[in-house]
Amino acid sequence: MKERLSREAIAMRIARELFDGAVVNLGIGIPSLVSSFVPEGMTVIYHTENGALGFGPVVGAEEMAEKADIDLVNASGQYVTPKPGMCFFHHAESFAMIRGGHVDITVLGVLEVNEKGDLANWMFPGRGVGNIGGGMDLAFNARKVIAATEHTTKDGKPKLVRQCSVPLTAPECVDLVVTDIAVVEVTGKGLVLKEFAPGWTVEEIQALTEPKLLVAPDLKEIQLL
Amino acid sequence: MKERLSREAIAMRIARELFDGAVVNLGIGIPSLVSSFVPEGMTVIYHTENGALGFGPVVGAEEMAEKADIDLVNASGQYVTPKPGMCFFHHAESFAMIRGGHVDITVLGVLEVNEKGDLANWMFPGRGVGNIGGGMDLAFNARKVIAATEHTTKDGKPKLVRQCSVPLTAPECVDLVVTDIAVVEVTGKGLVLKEFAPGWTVEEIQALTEPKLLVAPDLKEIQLL
Amino acid sequence: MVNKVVVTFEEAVADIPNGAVIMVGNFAGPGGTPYYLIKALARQGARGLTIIANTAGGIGLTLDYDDHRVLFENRQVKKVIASFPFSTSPSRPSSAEKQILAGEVELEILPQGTLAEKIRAGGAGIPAFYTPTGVETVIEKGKERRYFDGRPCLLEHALKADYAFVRAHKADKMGNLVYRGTMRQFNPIMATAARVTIAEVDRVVEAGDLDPEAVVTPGIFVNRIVQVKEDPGFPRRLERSFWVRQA
Amino acid sequence: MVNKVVVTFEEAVADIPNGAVIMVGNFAGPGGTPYYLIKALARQGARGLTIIANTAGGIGLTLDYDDHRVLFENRQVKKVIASFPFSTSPSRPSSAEKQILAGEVELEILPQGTLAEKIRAGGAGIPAFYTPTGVETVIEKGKERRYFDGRPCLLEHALKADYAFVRAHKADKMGNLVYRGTMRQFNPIMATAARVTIAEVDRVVEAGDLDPEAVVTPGIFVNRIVQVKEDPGFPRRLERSFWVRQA
Repeated sequence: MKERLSREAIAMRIARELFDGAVVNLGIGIPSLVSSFVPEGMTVIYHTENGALGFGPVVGAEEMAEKADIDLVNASGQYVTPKPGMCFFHHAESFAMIRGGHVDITVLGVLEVNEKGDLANWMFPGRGVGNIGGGMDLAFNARKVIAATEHTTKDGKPKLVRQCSVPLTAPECVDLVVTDIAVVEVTGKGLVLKEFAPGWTVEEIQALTEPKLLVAPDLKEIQLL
Repeated sequence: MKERLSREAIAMRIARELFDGAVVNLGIGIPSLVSSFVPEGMTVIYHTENGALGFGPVVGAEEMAEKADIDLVNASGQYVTPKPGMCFFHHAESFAMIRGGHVDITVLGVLEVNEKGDLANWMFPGRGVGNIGGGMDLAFNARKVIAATEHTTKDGKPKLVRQCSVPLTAPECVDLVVTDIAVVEVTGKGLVLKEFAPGWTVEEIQALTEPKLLVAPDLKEIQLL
Repeated sequence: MVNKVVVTFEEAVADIPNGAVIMVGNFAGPGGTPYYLIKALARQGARGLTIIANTAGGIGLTLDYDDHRVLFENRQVKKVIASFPFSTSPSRPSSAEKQILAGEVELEILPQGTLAEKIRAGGAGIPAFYTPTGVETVIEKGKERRYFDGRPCLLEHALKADYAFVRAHKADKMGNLVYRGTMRQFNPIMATAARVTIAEVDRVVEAGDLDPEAVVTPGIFVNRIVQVKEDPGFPRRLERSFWVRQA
Repeated sequence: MVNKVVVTFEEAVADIPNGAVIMVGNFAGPGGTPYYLIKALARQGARGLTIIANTAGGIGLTLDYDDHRVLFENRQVKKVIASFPFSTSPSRPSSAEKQILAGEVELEILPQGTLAEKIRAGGAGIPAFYTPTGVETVIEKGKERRYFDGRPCLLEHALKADYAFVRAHKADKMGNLVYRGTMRQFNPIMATAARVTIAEVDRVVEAGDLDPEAVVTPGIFVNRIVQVKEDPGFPRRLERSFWVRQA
C-alpha cells in the first residue's frame, strides 16, 4: 500500500487555502490542527462559536498549570490564549457572523461527502444519535467550506460517495475536499481531482472514490508548503 | 372658563403611575416633563431609543457650557447627564427591549385617542407628512402606554374621539389618558372617567369628549402628590 | 434603591414550580455555567422541567463536573431543547442520553445558531424568523420552507422561558452584568428571554462600579443576583486579565 | 499585520459608484454621525444613491449642522429609507422633505425598531422576520400579516447595503471599534450589514490597546478606518469619562 498523508499533512495542505486577514472557524479533529501550520507573518482571525474572535493558540500541555482558564476556551472546550486585538461576544452575535456570511473559511470533518458537495458529519456512526452543534450553521453559511478527512473509512470504504447514507449536515455546501491522498474540488460538473499525494495515480485514487472523478488540466502533486 | 392643569401638573399626575425600578421611556413634549416629578427615593430607570438606560437628568441651561456632550443625548437630542448604574447599547438592542416587553411604561403625546385606545400621534397636523420614529414600537409594545395631552385642541376640539381622523400610531394601545381636566382609563367597556381636575364636573368633561364616558364608582379629584 | 441581591442559591430558586421552562447557560466546560444554581435546583427538586441549553448535560467534552446532568440524574426533566445533547464518548453515555433513547425525556434538537437566534428572538419580541440553516436536513421536518432571493429557508419560532439561570463575572446591585472572556456564550441572550432571570456571579458591586461601556447585560433583564461563596476548584485565574497588549 | 487605516476621507469613499446603497449612522444630533465621510461623499459626487438612515438629514432637532442633508442638497439621492424623515420645524422643511414631496426622491418610511431590526437581520443572515409593530397602520400596506399566539404581525425583510458609514470613538488597526455613550445607535448594526464598512473615528490605536470586553464592533466587520483630523466644534468633552461612581 502506498503511503498516505498524516493528519498533520492534511492540515498543512489546508493551511495553504488561508489568506491574510481571513476569518476562519475550525471544527474538531483534523480541522483543529490547521492553526499550527499558518505561514509566518500571516494573520488569521479565528472565530469560535462560543463568542471570541482573534484569540491565540491552544494552551499546550506543559503550560496548563500556568495558563488554563475555563473562561477562555474554544468550541471544543480547549483552553486558548489571549492575543492583542481579540474580542468577545455572545452566541447570537457569534452565529449572526456565521449566518451573515462573515466567516470566510470553515474546515469541517467528514463522514461522507457526495459529488454535489452534500456533507454528512454530525451523526455518530452506528449510534443512531448525534450532535448538530454549530457545524450545521457553518456548513450552510461559511463563504468557503473545506472538508478535511481520510479518503476512506477504517474499513477502507470511500468517504467520497455517490449518495450520502447518513443524515446530512448541509446539502451542496462543500467547496474543497482535502484527504490523505488527494485534493478534490466540488464543481457544478462534479468532483475534480486537482492534486494527488506523492506516488498516487489517478486510477488508484479513483478506485477509492465512488463518484467518477474529473481530472483537472493542471493536475499536480500536493504541495504542503 | 374653569382652570385647567398646566403641562407640568399633567406630568406630576403621570409621575404617580411610576413605581420603584420601573423602566420608563418618555416621548417628547409633556411626557418629557414627567422625569422632574419622580418622588424622592424612587429609582426610575429611563430608557432612550438611541441606546442608554439609567442615565440622569437633562443638562440644565446654566450647566450647558460645563456638561453638554453630543455623545450623551436622549431621543430628543437633549444633553443628559451620566449616572451610576447606567449602560449603553445599540439600536437593535434598544428596540429588542421595547418590542420584547421590557419597557414597563411609556408616556406618549397625542393627536387623537379613541375609545378603543387607538392612538394617533405621528402625523404633523395639516402637513400631510410625519415622523414615525420610535413611537410606533413603543405604542405597540410597552407594557403600559400612558397618553399625555391637553383635553382639547387649540381650537377647542376634543382629542378623545369616536374615530381617529389621522393615521394611527397603534390600535388599541393606550391604557391611561391623563389630560389637563381628567384622568381616563381605557377599558374593554369603553373610556372610564377616573379623576377630574379641581372644579370640573362630569358633565363639563363629557361635553369636551366625543365618546360617552363611563364614570368610575370611585371617581375623585386628581391628586398630584 | 434597587437591590436584586439574594443571599443564598436556595432562596433564589425556591419558587420554581414543577413544569417550569428553564434556560441554562452552558457551553463546552464549566466556564459560564451557573453551577450553584443548578445544584440548588437539584436539591429543590422541581420536576417535569423543560431545559433549554446548548447541551443536555454531562457531554464529557472537557472537565467532568456537575452541570445540568444532575437534573437528568434526578429525573427532574421531561423535555430538553439543545444542539449538542449527546455524550461525545459512546462508552460513557450521559443520563440525558439514556433517558432520551428510552423515550423518558423528549428531545428537540436544533442547529446551535438557530437555538441562539430563537432565544434572542424570544427576548426581542420577534415571534418568528427565517433562516437558511437546516433546509433538506432532519431539521426541516414539520417546518415551513420559504424562498428568499431564491434561497430556501425555514421558519423558526421564538423561545421563551419561565426562568433563566445565567453565569456572569460581576453584577452591580441593579443587575447590570459583565462577563469574562468566553463566559458570555448563551448567557446574555437567555437573560433577555425569561420571565425571571437569576444571575450567579463571582462578585457583587455597587451601581457605578462597572464601566457602562462594558456592561453586556443591562440590569433590567436581571431579577435576582447570587454571589458565589466558595471555589469549586475549576482552573481559573481571576487575578489575571485577558486584555493583553502588543509586546 | 492587518492594517485597515486609510489616511484621507477622500480615499475612503473614492470607489463609491453611482447607484450605491449606503447606510449612514445618525440620530438626534451630531453624536455618532460620520460627519467627514458624508462631506467627502458630497465632494466625490456619486449620484442615484439610496440612503438608509434614521433621518433624511437636516431635521433640525438640535444642532444645525451638515449631516447627510448635504447629499440631498446636492441631488445625489434617489431613495431614502428612514423612520424620521421630516423636519420637526414646519417653517424650515429639509431638502429631503421638499424632494420627497415633489416626487424627486422616493421615501420608504419605517418604524424605528423595524428599521433597526431589518438592518440587524441583514448583517445576521436572517432574510426576514415577523414583528407586531405596524399592524393596522400605514406601515402594513403591501406587507404580509400573520398571527402568532393570536397576535397579528407583519413580515419584514432584511436590509443590506453596499457601504456603511459608521462613527465610533476608537478603532484599533484590525478594525475593532469602541463607542462613547450614545454614539452607538445605528452604527454597530450598520457595520454588520454592508459589503464595505468605513469607520470614522476619533483615534486609531494598536491591536491590543482596546479592552476586549468592551469592543462593540468586532474588526471583521470593518474594512476601512479614517481618523478625524480636525475639531468640528460640537460640544464634546473627550477628556471626561461617562463612567461615574456613587458619591
